Amino acid sequence: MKLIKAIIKPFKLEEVKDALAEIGVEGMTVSEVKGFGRQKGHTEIYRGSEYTVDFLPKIKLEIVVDDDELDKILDAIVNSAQTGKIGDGKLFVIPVEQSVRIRTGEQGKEAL
Amino acid sequence: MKLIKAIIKPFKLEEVKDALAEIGVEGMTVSEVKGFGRQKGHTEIYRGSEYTVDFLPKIKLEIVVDDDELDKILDAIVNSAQTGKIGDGKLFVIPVEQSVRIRTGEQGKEAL
Amino acid sequence: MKLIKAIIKPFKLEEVKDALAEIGVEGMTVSEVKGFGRQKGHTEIYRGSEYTVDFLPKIKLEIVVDDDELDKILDAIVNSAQTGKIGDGKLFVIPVEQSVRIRTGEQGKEAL
Amino acid sequence: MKLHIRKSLSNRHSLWKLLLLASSLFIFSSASLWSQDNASAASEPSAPVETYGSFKESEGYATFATDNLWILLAAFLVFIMHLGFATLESGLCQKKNTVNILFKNCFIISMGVISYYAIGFNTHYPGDFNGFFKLGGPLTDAFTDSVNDDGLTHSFANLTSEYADYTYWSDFLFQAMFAATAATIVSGAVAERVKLSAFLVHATALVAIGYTVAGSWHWGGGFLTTLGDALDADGNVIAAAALEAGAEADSYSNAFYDFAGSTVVHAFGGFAALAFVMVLGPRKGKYTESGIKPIVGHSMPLAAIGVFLLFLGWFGFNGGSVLSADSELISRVCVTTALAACAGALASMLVSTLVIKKPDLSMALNGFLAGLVGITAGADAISPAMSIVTGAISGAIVVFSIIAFDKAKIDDPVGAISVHGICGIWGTLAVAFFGGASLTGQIIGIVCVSLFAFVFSYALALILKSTIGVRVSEDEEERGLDISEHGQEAYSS
Amino acid sequence: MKLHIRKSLSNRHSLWKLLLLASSLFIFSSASLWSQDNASAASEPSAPVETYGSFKESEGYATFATDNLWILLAAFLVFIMHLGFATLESGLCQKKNTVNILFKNCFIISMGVISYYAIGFNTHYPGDFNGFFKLGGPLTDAFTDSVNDDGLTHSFANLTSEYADYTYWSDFLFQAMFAATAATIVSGAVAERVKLSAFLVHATALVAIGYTVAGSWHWGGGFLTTLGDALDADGNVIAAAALEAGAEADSYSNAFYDFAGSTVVHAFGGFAALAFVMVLGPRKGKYTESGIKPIVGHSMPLAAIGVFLLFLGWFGFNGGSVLSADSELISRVCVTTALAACAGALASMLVSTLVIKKPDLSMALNGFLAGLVGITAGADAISPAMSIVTGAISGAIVVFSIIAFDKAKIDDPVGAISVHGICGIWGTLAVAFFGGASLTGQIIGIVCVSLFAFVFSYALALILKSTIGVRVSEDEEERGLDISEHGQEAYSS
Amino acid sequence: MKLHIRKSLSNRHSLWKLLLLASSLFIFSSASLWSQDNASAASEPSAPVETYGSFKESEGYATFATDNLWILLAAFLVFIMHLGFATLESGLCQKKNTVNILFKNCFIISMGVISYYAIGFNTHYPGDFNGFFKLGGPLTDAFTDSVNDDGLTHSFANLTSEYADYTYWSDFLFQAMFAATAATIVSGAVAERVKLSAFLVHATALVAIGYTVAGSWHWGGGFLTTLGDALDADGNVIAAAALEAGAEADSYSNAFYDFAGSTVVHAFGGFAALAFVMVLGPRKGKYTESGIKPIVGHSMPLAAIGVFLLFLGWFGFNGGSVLSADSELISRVCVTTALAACAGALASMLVSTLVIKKPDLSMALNGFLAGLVGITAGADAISPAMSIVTGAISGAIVVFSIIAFDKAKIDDPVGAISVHGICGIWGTLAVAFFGGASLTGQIIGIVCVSLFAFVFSYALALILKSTIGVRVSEDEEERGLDISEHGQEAYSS
Ligand SMILES: Nc1ncnc2c1ncn2[C@@H]1O[C@H](COP(=O)(O)OP(=O)(O)O)[C@@H](O)[C@H]1O
Ligand SMILES: Nc1ncnc2c1ncn2[C@@H]1O[C@H](COP(=O)(O)OP(=O)(O)O)[C@@H](O)[C@H]1O
Ligand SMILES: Nc1ncnc2c1ncn2[C@@H]1O[C@H](COP(=O)(O)OP(=O)(O)O)[C@@H](O)[C@H]1O
Repeated sequence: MKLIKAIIKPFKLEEVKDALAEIGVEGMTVSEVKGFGRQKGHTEIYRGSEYTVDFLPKIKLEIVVDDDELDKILDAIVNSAQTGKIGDGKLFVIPVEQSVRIRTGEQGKEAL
Repeated sequence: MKLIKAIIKPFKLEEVKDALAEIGVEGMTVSEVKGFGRQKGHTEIYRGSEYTVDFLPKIKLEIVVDDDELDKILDAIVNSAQTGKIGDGKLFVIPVEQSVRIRTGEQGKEAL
Repeated sequence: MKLIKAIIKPFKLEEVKDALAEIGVEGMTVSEVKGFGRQKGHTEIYRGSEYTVDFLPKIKLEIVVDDDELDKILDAIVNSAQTGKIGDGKLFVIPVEQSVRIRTGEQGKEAL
Repeated sequence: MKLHIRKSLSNRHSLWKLLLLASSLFIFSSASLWSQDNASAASEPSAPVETYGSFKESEGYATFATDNLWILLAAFLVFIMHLGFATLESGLCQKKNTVNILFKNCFIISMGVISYYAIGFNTHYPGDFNGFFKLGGPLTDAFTDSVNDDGLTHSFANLTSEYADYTYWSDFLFQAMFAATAATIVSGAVAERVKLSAFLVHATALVAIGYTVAGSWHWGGGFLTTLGDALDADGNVIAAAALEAGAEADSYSNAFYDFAGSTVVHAFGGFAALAFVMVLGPRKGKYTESGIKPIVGHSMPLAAIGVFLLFLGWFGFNGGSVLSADSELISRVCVTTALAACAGALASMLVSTLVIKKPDLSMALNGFLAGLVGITAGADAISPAMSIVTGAISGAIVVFSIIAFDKAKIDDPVGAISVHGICGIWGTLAVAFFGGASLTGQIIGIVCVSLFAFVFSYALALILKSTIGVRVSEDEEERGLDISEHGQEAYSS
Repeated sequence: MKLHIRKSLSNRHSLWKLLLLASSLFIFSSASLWSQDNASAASEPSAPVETYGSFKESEGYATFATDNLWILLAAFLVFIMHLGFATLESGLCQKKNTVNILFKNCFIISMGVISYYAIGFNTHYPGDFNGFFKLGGPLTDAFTDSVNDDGLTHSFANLTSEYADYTYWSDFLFQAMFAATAATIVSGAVAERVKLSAFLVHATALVAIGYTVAGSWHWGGGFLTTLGDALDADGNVIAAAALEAGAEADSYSNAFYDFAGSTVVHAFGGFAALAFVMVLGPRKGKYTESGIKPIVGHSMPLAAIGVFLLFLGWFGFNGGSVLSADSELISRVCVTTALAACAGALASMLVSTLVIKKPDLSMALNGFLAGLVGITAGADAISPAMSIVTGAISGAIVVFSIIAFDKAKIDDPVGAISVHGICGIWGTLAVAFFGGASLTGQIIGIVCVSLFAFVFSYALALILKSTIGVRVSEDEEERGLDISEHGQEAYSS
Repeated sequence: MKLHIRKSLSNRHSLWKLLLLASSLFIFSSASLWSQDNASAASEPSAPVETYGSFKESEGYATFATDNLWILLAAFLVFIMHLGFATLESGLCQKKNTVNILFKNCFIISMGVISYYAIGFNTHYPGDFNGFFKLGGPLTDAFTDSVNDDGLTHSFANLTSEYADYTYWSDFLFQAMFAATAATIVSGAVAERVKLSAFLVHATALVAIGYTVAGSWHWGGGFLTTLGDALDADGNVIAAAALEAGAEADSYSNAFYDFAGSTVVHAFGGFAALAFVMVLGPRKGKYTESGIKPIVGHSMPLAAIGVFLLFLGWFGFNGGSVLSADSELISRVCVTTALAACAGALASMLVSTLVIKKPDLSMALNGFLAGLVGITAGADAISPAMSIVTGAISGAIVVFSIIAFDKAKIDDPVGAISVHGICGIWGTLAVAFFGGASLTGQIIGIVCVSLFAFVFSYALALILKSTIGVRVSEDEEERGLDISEHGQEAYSS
């Protein structure tokens, strides 16, 4: 099993979710994060003083998937999240050793 | 060392924390997330238009534990977080290669 | 590639970010989290009843780095995030198997 | 004193009994220690005017217009109290119940005004009743006739000083805004777990019937008004017939005195809230084996906005209860109101710092309200210096009361039972201590009104419980009433 | 009726035409079914006073002072509506556009007041014009002269009952606060995607020219005022000359009746908003192939604060439109205003529960406003009972209207077009149904004003679109106007 | 002009000196260019009335009642400014200090009113003093006696036009609400790092002693009042004895003119704030080596609510300072107030767009306040047209001033020093430029009051620093005062 961490642009969430649902992904966990990267932040101003906001709002998806499904899912995310403009985000794949469904205690693939 | 990522129902946080503290877990990191899974969201309505909220509020716990403690801790979480109703959440176990306590620079087990 | 998860004190974010930028880290993802650890929470009071707040506000940094850079970056974080007082936080290093830049589809090191 | 009885007399065919009551009242009020009648005396021209137009050209009109304007302004101020209640209650409750709280408050003010039109006003100020109960009908004749003031039937008396120091309409508006506050008090206490439908029914019955009936006992010429029997110099009750024949009273026994409603509005609301809370039970997770777990309010700025608006509105609540713009009375009433509120807040700050060891904002906020509720019964009768004492004691009481109710597992998210119920009682007693009222009279009034409110509300809540249910399910409570009852969230990004 | 025409007559050298108009108006108003002139009659002393000082010692001064005070208070109440609009609009929009919304609202009130000084007042109440159009100049002479009231040139008439029941200054302040509301209505409808610069230009032109020109048709003695031709007993129009010679009218044809501006302010604003929205297009992501995606407001407490403040302010909006503190009229107007608002809210709650199956808070909030807009045209002419009906119908209409506009892909984040435009029309018609006005007259008025507003706003928006542009870029819209237009965020930690 | 001196004269046994002062003042005020005394003249009946009852039936009562009502309403409006300050300050500070800010504001208004009762009023308007300093005692006799108005000792004069155009009580309430604003100004400037206990002591001393002493110089008959020596036609000072003997003054030298307190309230508060801030130092992290790091306010909607409420309240602040409901004066004062506020906002918007290159909301909000503070000294003396100029200049000044103080590392989270201090000075000078006051007189007044405020506050702060400490620890500042001082959070979920 793998954990896919996907950092995407906030307004793409709906689209990505739909794309994933379509190919059968049934679970994911989402958080609001701030990203720092090549996409530069902007200058804000407050009571006459300027300051730079380096961090931009992003959405982080965490999806644990079966190894077989990995590539399909990565593709789906890339396709649905891409705008081609800087700041589109990243995908990171991390090994998962075990997973448990709390409700039933089921483990492994069954738990996803 | 392993990183346990536990997705649980928000109102179970207190109970899980107490259960973990009881078996000697001394550290964890908590974030508010939104979950998408089998537990379906609900329909909301705003000014006459319906829309579906697919994401439900969940709590994500991240706990890095020594390998020996893993099972005990997984059990403790399952036991304290379980309601038996859909949406109880998941546990994912991920390998951790290194850990450092920033304050002291201690590494490995010592750092937890 | 490795994922560094760093839990730090909120007011250190700026410093850590600057330190990392200095040594060439070009991307990171930040989230607001609550930490539970040795640093004890505080007692609050509301309408005459006391209660303990166990969770303290922390910042979580997630940075995926090339293996070569790992130590340098860990050092930079430790140095910039350290106050020497309890609650300074932790670093966890987790293996990353794959990474993709959504915008271009680039993979691996190129994607960082 | 709310001499609304005047209306009843001039508008309706009154029976013997009422006439007697009225004449004794008249004498009573003339000699009253706290006579507030100068205003009306002065603005009631001796020669009857024939039309509204000629009234406007009469000497007394200028004062009448000012009086009437003030009553309207007071109505606006009491209206703004409803926003105060809505924001205070929202602020002190959890985020996930905010839509529900706002909805309830929107309902209360709109239902309150409409039901007061449909039934409340004539129940509150019944023309002829047994002193205990009369259900009124909707406002019709006099109220709507005068739309056309040239020709047609035109009850112009209602628009002139023959009716009161203000028009029938201003009277209605002020009293209607007033009435709706009773249900608002309950709203806060039952928040975060009450079923919307049950609350709406309860609130409607409480405002339309409960409050107006209890109010009629005191302000509508009911039995609490007659508590003040006329006594001769030897302390014997003077028979009604003798009074009629011109006998003059030397003093009055046990008169119940409640200027703007510490008991009639606030203790009423507070005890109705207590009853409903007792039927309803506490919020899930509040009282656990390991002690009281505070459920923290989600926005202190909202709560603070609420309290300041309530303070503002109270100038209308108390000041408007003078029922004229009499310079002496409204000025004094506004001063005692402000002094008591400020003293209440200071006392709460001090007591909470001493007792809880922290300067507690939510207690300071409640302290303002405690002081305000405390002075409401005697705002016109208690001296400025004593109004500071009254307010300060009220502000101290409220801290202990909130803690005590919490210990007793009576779960009241906003402290409404303490602020309105307990401080309402204290305020009513304070008129006996500092304002010269009869202690016996005050106690009789408090007991009658509070008990009635409690029983009425308890019975109603029980009926609701066994029919539509009064409480949302555990699951709904957990997800919050906003989603479970309204399918809406209060905040989004 | 806003008989501002009085001012024009006494202050300026009027031409024949205007005199005729005025005299017919005078007769009209004397016989008017809804005569509101008692106040002014009573307070206008027959003997001319020589100085302000002697006026103050004259008999009528006391009433004048009360009248004037009320108009000022009404101006304050209308002022507070601007805070109501600002918070309502903020609450019903997304977090990321909050700074922009607040900025727009700050601009509207300040530009509104200053432009009303610079051009609006004299456009709104022109001394002499063709009944359709006159662009006024800044207030000068009479307005500023009277600063020194001892010696020097002093147009003291403007400060006494020779001018009206209030001073020239109070008149200005009340009308200026009033005027700015028209642009505020538009602000909500175009929120979240309009370019700041374009909005500022549009709002300025709308308030300074559009609203004041349209307003002059009705309140400034323009052609809508003259719709009410005098008719003889057989229904024939009486010639102006005959009227002048003393002929008495039996009735009046097609008088357009709009007490405080259901059409002249609200429908005006609503249709100006509709036009701008049509040029602008909907917010990105609102209407998708898979249907309507609601864009949820970010703070219901803010929205609720807004609505309660608007309700409060409406007492000044309608009550102040009596243009005196006449006890009968202001009391009645405030009562019908409150009853309609409350009935509107109850109706919206009921209808939304039935139609949408949920008790929708945002609809309840709109229901209050619908009721208020609905009664605005006839607050003085519709009986209290019928004001409940008027308000309730308005509250029901608004729910269907909001849903219908959404279906038609007219994207109006706050429902301004429905609340002000549609309910404004309904309210104007209601005076025909329940208040005795001429249905024809009402329809003529509605059509003229709404059409003018629509065309004026549409043309303006088109011009802006082809010059500076009316809409922010997609990217800016996405990041929010706060950052893209102001470089500021509304909330931070 | 606040001719409170009248009270002192009629109520107390005045010494020679005061009589002289008073008579010169009387002449001065009769001939004054900006005479505001018409109201009182008209409402003061020549024949003395015997009882309050007979006063109510006298001719002047109707006007008196209106005047009194207005002063009360003005007090309510000034009260609501405290909510305005509380929300503005909260909005412009960080989330983690919100409870602390609200608590401070609750304390200020309650302590302000109670201390004004206990000591302030009689310090502010001392019956007999040396022109510089007299510490007053609590209000007693006249204030509380009149509770019983039939029989007993009853100082009814305080309730009639023999005292003023309003009752003693209204006077107290208005002035008390007014007084508390001085400390509120400081509150914002020292926010986010001041120790609660130190602030409470500082605020109490400032309101109870500092403000009232400085206020007595101008409004209590002190030396600033006497600046306006009577001059004969040749410009020589007329000796007091000659004046007494009936000599008439031709003009007055150097009279200090400050209508509602640009200097006496606002510059006072602003310079007291500056001193405290200098002792306190800037917030941690604000001024770093790499430049100024803005600490962003946590809620712009709260800030905007605050500013609109302050604008509203200012109608009472300035309008109430007329000290009667004189139609001419209150209308004009409200107009100049509104025009200056709106012009200030427009100017701030423009200047910040030009200078900072962004339409800055927080500057627009400060612009309203700048305009308001700017017109406060001359609201009755500056013409409407010039009030626009005054306000616009003020709105421009505030932008530069805020930026300049920031450059000077004077850390003022809400801009209070600029808004109240700098614009207060500007406003006072503006009366010389546009309202005919003596420039010398204005400068003397500004210097005396501002210097006194600065020194008083600085000394106090230093004492506090060396005793209980004025600043929280670094760690407490970081965690926020809400947790460290109150153990409470302002927001939760
Ligand atoms: N090395 C990294 N580790 C963790 N997150 C990263 C890293 N690099 C980028 N990100 C995240 O991805 C987001 C997009 O990256 P950015 O460099 O701005 O653009 P792009 O994805 O087009 O290369 C960043 O805002 C950040 O949240
Ligand atoms: N494959 C997954 N990857 C990441 N998180 C998941 C995954 N599946 C479920 N989750 C998380 O677990 C939560 C509960 O899952 P759900 O399917 O609703 O119920 P259950 O846990 O009872 O199977 C989801 O809300 C989501 O946050
Ligand atoms: N085992 C753990 N797993 C995950 N997060 C941890 C763990 N231990 C500590 N943390 C995080 O690190 C933070 C700091 O730890 P703490 O024990 O308080 O102090 P220190 O870092 O000085 O040892 C905690 O608040 C928590 O967020």
